[in-house]
Amino acid sequence: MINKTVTNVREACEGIKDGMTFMLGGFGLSGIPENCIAELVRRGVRGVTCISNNAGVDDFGLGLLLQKKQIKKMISSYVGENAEFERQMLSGELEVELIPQGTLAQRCQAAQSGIPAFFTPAGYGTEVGEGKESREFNGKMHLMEYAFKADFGFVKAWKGDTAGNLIFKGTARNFNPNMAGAATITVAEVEELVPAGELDPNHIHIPGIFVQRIFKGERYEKRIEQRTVRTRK
Amino acid sequence: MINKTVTNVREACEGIKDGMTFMLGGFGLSGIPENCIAELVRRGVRGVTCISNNAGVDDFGLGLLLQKKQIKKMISSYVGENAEFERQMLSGELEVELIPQGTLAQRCQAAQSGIPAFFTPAGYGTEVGEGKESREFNGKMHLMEYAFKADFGFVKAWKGDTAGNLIFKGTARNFNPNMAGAATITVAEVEELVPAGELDPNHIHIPGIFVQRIFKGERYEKRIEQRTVRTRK
Amino acid sequence: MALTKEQIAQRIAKEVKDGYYVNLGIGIPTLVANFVREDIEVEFQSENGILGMGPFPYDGEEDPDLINAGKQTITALPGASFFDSALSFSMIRGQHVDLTILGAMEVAQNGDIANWKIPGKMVKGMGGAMDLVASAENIIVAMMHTNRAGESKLLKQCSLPLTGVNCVKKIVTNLAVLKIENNKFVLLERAPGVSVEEIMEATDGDLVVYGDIPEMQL
Amino acid sequence: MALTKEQIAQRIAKEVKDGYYVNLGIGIPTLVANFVREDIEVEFQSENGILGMGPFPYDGEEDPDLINAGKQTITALPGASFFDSALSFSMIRGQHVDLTILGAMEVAQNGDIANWKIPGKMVKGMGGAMDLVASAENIIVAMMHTNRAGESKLLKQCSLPLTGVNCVKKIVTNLAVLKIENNKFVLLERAPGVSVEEIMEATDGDLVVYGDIPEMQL
Repeated sequence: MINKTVTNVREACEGIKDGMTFMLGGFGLSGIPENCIAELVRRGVRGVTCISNNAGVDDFGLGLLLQKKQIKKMISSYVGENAEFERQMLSGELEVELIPQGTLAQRCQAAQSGIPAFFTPAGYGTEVGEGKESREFNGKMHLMEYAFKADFGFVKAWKGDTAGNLIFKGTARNFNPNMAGAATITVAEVEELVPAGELDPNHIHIPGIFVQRIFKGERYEKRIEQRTVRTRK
Repeated sequence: MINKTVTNVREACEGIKDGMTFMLGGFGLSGIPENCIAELVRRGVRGVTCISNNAGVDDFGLGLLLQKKQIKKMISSYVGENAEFERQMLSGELEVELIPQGTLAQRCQAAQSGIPAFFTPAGYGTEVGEGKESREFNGKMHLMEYAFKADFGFVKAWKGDTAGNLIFKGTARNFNPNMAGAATITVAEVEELVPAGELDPNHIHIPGIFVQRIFKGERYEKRIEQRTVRTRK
Repeated sequence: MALTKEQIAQRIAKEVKDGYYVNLGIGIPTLVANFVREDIEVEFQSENGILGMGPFPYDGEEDPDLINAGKQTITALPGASFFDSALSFSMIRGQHVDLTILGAMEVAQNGDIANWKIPGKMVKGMGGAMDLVASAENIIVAMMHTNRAGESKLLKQCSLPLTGVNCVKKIVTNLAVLKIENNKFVLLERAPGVSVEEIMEATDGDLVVYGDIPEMQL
Repeated sequence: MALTKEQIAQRIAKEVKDGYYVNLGIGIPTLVANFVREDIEVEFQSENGILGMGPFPYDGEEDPDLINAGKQTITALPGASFFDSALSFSMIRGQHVDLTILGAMEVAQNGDIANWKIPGKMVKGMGGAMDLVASAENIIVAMMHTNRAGESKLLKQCSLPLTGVNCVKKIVTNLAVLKIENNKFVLLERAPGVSVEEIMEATDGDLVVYGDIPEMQL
C-alpha cells in the first residue's frame, strides 16, 4: 500500500502559505482537527479563507485563529456562540459568507467528485440566491452552486491506517468525509493510527486515495460545547 | 425504531405494475437482488424500464426478464455477455440507452439526494452528449445530466436490520447504496436480517430512512460470472 | 391562557404520526421529542449526522463524539445510524424526512419564513434551515405569536431576510394553531381560554376565521 | 519482432510510478499488474468498488462478492477498501486516480479515442470508459497497432463513435510507443527489431519521427 504517514503535525502542514483557502471538518467542536488548528496558530499563517460549518468558540476550535486575526474570510453555515467572531464581522474586519449547510456539504462533495456544479432548491428566493443562476426543475426553482476550491483540507478521524484509510466515530463524522479529497492536499489527523491491513475494508468510511498525509494527533481535548444530561430516576 | 420488515418477496413487491421504471443494484452478477428479480419474472410484469449497470447473462440476473420479453427499455452502461440482449437490441425489440457508468451512479445519487441536475465531463463530444446541454467549467466542457426517476428500487445487501439499515460486503456493494432512496419505493433484500440495535451504527452503509421494505431473501445462488484463479505454487 | 413553550411542543407532538422521520430545530422544536406518544414509532434525525437520536445522556455518560445539531450531548437509540453531512442532507433535500419542525422570527401569509438574520444586529447563520424549508413537504413552525416588543410575528410580508419562500404550511404558537391557505392565515384552534379576538389582534397578516374555532386539546 | 500482448503490458508497466493509483481496463491493461516493479507501492482501483485490488484468488477461495470490473474473481490486499459506485467515480472524475490504462479500437492524432461501439455490429457499452477518459490527466492506450483486417488503428480521425475527445496522451502498441503532440503522433520507441518504416506504414495518421528512434527496453 502507498504510505501516507507523516511524522507529526508540523510535517503534515508543510507548504501552508498566507492567503490560502482551507477546508476544516467538524460540527461545532465535534470532530474538528484540533492538532492542525493548533499548528496553524503556531505558524501564524495569515489572511486565510476557511471553509468550515462553524467557527468554533472564543477560545477553542477556529476561535483560536480568529483571536489572532489570522482569518480573512469565513465560509460557514452557522457562526453563533462566538463573541469575537461577531465583533470582527460587524466591524468589517472579517469577511463572512453564510451558506446553507446542505449546500456547503454538497459543494465539498462536488469538489471531491469532479462535479463542477449542481442544482439545489436551498436558498432560492433568499439573499443566498442573489446573483446566482436559478432554474426550474420539476416545477420548483433551484440555484446553481459550484464545487469549492481549496488548497488544504484538514479532517479528523477516529482511526486511520498508514494507507490513509479513515474511520469516523458517531456524529464526529459530519463534514470530514465530504472534505477528504476536496482540496489539493488533504491532511488527516487521527486518534489512533494502525498499520494498513488492520482495518476491515468494509468499514472504511473514506479510502486512502482521498488523503495525502496522515498522522496521529498528539492530544485531543474534545471539548463539549453544550453538556446536556438527564437526571437518573 | 420504525419497522420496515415485510414477510416475503411477494409482499415486498406489492404495487408493481406494467410499464413501471425499476432501478436494480448489482455489478455483473455481483450484488444483484436475486429474489426480487425472480419475483418480477413470476409476476410477469411487462413493458418495464430497467435502470441497471448491466443486463445479467442469458439465464441469470436481468437476463431472466429479457428471456420473457418483460423489459421494454434498458438504461445501462455495459451490456456485453448476453446474447439474447444483443439479439433483442439489434432487432429493435428492446430499447437501449447506454450511459457512462459514473454518470449512471451519479444520476442515482442525485435522485437520492434531491439534486435535480449536475454537470459531468463524461461523454462530452460523443454520442452520449447529443441533444444535451453542455457548458464549460474550468476550461473543460461538461454535460448537464438529470437525476433519475423510478417507481421501485431493488437493492441487495449482506446484512440488514428491521429498521431498514443496510450493510454491504466487498464489491457486492456497487450501485446498491446509491439506488437506495432514489426510487419512490426502495425494496431491500438481505442475506441476514437482524433486530434493530444489533448492527453497529458506525458500520451502517445506508440508513433505514432510504428503505421502505426489507426482507430476508429465501436463497442466494450468487453465481460467479468469470471464475478466475491462480495456481498454487 | 396562552401556552407555555412546553405546551406548544406538546400540541405539536400530536402532529407527529407513526412511522415519521422528524427533524427538530433548535429551541421549542427540541422539546417536542418529550411529548410524542409512546405507542408510535418515530425516528428523530439530526442534520449533523444521526438518525435514531435518543434522549440526553445520564450525567457522566456524555460523549463528545455524540451531539445533536444544537451541539448538545445526546444518545443513540438501538437501530440508530451515523452518517456524513452530505448524506444527511440527501435525507433532507431528497424529501426522505417526513416532518420538519422549526422556529421562526417571522412567518408571512404566503408561507415565507425568516429565522436566520437581523441585519446589523444578529447574524448567526442559517445552518440547515434553508435546506430544510426549501425541501420539506411538511413544515410546522413553532413560535411565540408575538415578539418581545409585543409585535406580531405573523405578517402580511416578512420584513427580515428570508430563509425560504412559500414553504410554511402550519404554525403553532402560544395562542393558536393556524394553517396557510390561499395566501392567508386560517385559524384552526385557540389556546385554552384565548379568544378569537385576542388572536386577531395579535396577528398582523390576513386571518381567516371559519365558524366556531375549537380550543386545542393538549 | 512485434510485441506480444504480454510484452505490451510489460512495457506499459514501466510507466507506473511509485505512489500511483492506477485504473486498469479490460484486456491487455489487466496484464500490466503482473509486470509492475515489486520495489514500488502502487494501488489498483477497480471502478466496481475496490481500491487495493490483489491477484486472482487461489482455486477454492473465490468469493462472488469480490470481483473486478471485468467480473473476474479477485482478492483484496491488506489495506484495501470497498466503496459504492458513486464514490468510485468520485475517485475517477475527481482526478484522484493517477494513471488510466485502457484498450482502444481507434485512436486519432488529436487524442480522440473510440472503444465502445461498432454501429450495427457490436454494442457492449462504454462501462466506465467515458468517465475515465473525460477525467484522467494521464491516459495510456494499450492496443495492437492494426486491427484484424490489417488496417491501422492510429488514424487522422476516428471513424467509430467516440469514447472521448482530445484525451489520449500516450499509446503503446505491439510496434511502438507514441505520444500525441500538436495534433500528430510522435514516435518515441520502436519494438525490438521493428523499423521506423514498418511503423510508418502501419500508421494511418500523421507520424512525426525526430532523429534516431531507440528500441524499447522491456
